[in-house]
Amino acid sequence: MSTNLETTNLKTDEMIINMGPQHPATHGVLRLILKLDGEIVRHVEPVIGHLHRAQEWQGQNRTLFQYQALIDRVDYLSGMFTSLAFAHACEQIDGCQIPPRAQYLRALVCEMNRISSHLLWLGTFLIDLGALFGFPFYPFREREKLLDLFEEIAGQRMMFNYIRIGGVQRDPKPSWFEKVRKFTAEFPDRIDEYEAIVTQNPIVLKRTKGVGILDKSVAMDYGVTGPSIRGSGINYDLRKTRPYGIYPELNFEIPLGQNQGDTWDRYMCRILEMRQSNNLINQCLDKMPEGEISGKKQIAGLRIKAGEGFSAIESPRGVLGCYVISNGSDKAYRIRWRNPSFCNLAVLPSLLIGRPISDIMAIFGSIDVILPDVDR
Amino acid sequence: MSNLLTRAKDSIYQVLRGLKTVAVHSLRIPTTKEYPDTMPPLPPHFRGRLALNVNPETNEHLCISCRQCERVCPDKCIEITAHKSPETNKLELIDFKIDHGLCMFCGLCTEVCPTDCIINTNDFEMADYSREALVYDIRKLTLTQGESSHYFAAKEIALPKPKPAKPVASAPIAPSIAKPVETKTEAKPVETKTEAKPAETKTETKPAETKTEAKPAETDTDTKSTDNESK
Amino acid sequence: MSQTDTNKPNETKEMELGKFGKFLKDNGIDSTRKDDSINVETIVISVKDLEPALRLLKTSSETKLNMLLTISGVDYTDRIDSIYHLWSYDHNDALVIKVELPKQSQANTDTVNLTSIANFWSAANWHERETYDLVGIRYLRHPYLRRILNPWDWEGHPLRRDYKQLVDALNDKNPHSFR
Amino acid sequence: MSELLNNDLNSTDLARENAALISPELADTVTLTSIDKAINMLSQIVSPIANLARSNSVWPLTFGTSCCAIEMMCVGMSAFDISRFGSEVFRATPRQADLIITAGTITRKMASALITLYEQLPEPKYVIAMGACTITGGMFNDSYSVVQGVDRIIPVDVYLPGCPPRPEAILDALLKLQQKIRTENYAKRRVQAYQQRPVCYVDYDCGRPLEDLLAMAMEDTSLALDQK
Repeated sequence: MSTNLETTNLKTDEMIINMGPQHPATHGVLRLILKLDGEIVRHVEPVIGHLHRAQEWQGQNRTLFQYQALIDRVDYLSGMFTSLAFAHACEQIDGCQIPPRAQYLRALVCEMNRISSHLLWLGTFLIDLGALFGFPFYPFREREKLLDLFEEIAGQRMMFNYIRIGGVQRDPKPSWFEKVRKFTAEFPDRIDEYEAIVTQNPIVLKRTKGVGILDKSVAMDYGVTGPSIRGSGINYDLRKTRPYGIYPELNFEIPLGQNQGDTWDRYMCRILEMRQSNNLINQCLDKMPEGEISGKKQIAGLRIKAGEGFSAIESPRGVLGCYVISNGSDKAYRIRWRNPSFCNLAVLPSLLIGRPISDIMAIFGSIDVILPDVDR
Repeated sequence: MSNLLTRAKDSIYQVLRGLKTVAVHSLRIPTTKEYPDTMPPLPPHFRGRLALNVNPETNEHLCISCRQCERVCPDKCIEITAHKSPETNKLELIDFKIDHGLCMFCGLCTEVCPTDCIINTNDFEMADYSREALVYDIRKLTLTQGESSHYFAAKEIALPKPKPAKPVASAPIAPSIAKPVETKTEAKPVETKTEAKPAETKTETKPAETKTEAKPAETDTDTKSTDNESK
Repeated sequence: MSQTDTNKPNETKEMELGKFGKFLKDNGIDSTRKDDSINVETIVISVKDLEPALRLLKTSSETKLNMLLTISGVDYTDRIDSIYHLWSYDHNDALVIKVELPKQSQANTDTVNLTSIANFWSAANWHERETYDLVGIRYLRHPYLRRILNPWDWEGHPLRRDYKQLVDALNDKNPHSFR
Repeated sequence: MSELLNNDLNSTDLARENAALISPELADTVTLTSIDKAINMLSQIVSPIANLARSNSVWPLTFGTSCCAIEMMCVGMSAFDISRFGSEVFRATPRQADLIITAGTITRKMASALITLYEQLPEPKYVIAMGACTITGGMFNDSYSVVQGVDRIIPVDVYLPGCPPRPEAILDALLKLQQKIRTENYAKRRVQAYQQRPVCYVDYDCGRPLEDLLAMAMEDTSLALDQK
């Protein structure tokens, strides 16, 4: 296969191909400048920034209360996580206490959001592999159910603005918990259906097995995190290694890649993570305590103490960090995002070089990059 | 060779397994929501188009021109025009504009509103052919009494207390239900006589000119307005 | 919306050396400890010590801080800080390293210079490019120091406190807008 | 016959209208000949049929930059099923599409790409500005890198507010666009093609509109002449 292509003596002229920024498979606006030798990629230069919306600059110019509403756009597929990272940083600087019910609600909505993000990844990944508008109907159907649940508590399908500094915004009704239970009860069957269609499909196996092998040392050198590095067999999940929130009280496993860290392993990691998240949702629902939902009053002139702090959480794409420097006023002095997609995308050239051009989208899809998360 | 055969067998089995799953799906209930025929069941806290409430009981405008929503809005998409009435020394609303093309539907304005006047409705069909049409003024924004009472019930907001009586020498203490309508000026009976406006455009009786010469209204305007509602 | 009127955060007092500060001192690199950022040791080192210190912290089996989370640049009006957040894949330690770059001492006030670490740490490559783009720290000996988020011939560094936005037909005020 | 005569009358009206529509610098290049009259007459007959066919097969381009693109994907999926309105064929290349749904923020770096895409669309072409970012800049309306409204670079037919709009709202905008297409006249649209071009061209590298660059160059040359 491709390895044979590498060793042939056939010489071709070098060709430079521009891929993007408008390309159906780049999940937005990534531009890749590829230098090709026949079919083989010799050099890759990712050009990012086509969606640079100045989120960090906005953080300096908006009050904290206003900025809370904006940060869902940093990573729109996992808005709960971006809100949570920001809220964590501000809470740790401020030292305010978060009520246990708010902690459990946060974990609950975050795990739901992890599932919805992975479902969208599953659909688009299969589109990248060539299952154009056939398979994606299935994961999107479940995603709609999750989005309806989010809409009921947060008010919108994607831009939640639900997790706030000090707690959460709204206490859901008991009927909402029942709906979540209904979803979690049937979701494992749905994952079985996806797996029946995809996991052992010979075409998918040909496209993914042994493709885009991410070496452990390379991954660590580039600071890759999330399912991408867990596919390579490194057990690094912030929920276990640096537990935050109520994760120490919950019981779950970290799925790891079984082979050498190829595209199929990363696919499998995410599938198994969805099952784990489903368990976590059930646990949160069982242990959900009663009580307050916010430890800080949500007013327009929301202030935190002066100080600086870096908080990181495990988002569906990896370590999502937020570095806040506060000077005690209602605006932050500097907000810096550490986005998992930005760091994971940096490893893309080393994965692509030496591969045929048809593998680009399979590899790019498997590291699950969201472009606003790259560009802010 | 046998290896190849077992692999082929396995592959065919896996493909058929997938096809079976797909085939079973065709027997299930369709998930498509027939949108233009049936409206989606939206939750009460859905953040759709912004609107201004009136008091569901007395039909008085709830906005007190405190400008908190204007200040908290991250997009600065709200513009309030108000003036201080020289007689009562209170702020009176002249115009309230929201640019829905600029709004990001974050719901912060509804959170800070002290009188629960500005709310997010369940309406999302706002597409229009020009950008200017997306700027809604107070006439387009204000809800009718029926809609307001619907949203007050759906969002489980406590019903507002009627505004305290204005310091009027002739009527020092009046029943609180009858009083609020006094903000409706005497221009109102004139309008109702001439055009017999429908109930939903009732708030048109609060434009700038009429507000400036606001005088404590008599009880007969009160009865007139209730007549208007019954029509 | 002016950025200059925001007050600077208070200067932090110095503390005695922590675990990593002592380790660096044993290896002949001086550092001063600042106020911790949420219970994480924060040290300030000089410009010339940056590269050996990071090399040591990454490779030494004692520390093994082999995960570079992020490089951030912060403009404090009179100086610019380049801040390195180091974590480890193997254990729970964390370290924040700051390098203070006064603006006045640089001959060219437009950018301040610092040594790049992208040559031995691939993760730093894009972070340094981004910090150069937005804050304007010129990382010397960087393999490919080019703007990454803004267009390649953008003028100015947007996260500087004195950055003035360019106003043209694409972002002037709309007459219909309230802003 | 009387109908034809009427059409003729209409076409002369149209010609008078069109004369006003043509921009002054192009006025001397355009002459309304008898061919135009014939086209006007024909379009009166053909337009209603063609419009009906066209409005029921609006093929969008898969142009999505950010959050709204996800909702645009949702609307193509099973729950909302845009194919009920004949728009299920999301085309990857502009040469085969009729409609750009500008789903997501357009930054200065992206503006030139959007203009290129718009120019590559074959006539008749339509644009739905979806979401607050593309209508006015939305929440990024003071940010240094965002184009404050996509109607500054390309003409927009339907504005769809929301952040992001619900998938049903996209269907609503599509229905409103279909209404607009049905009321169109082919001849009128042909003359208006001058106005349908991108409003201002943006230099790829510096992100400035070409008009500004030209003005700067003019200023430079005039200064140089003055010095002489």
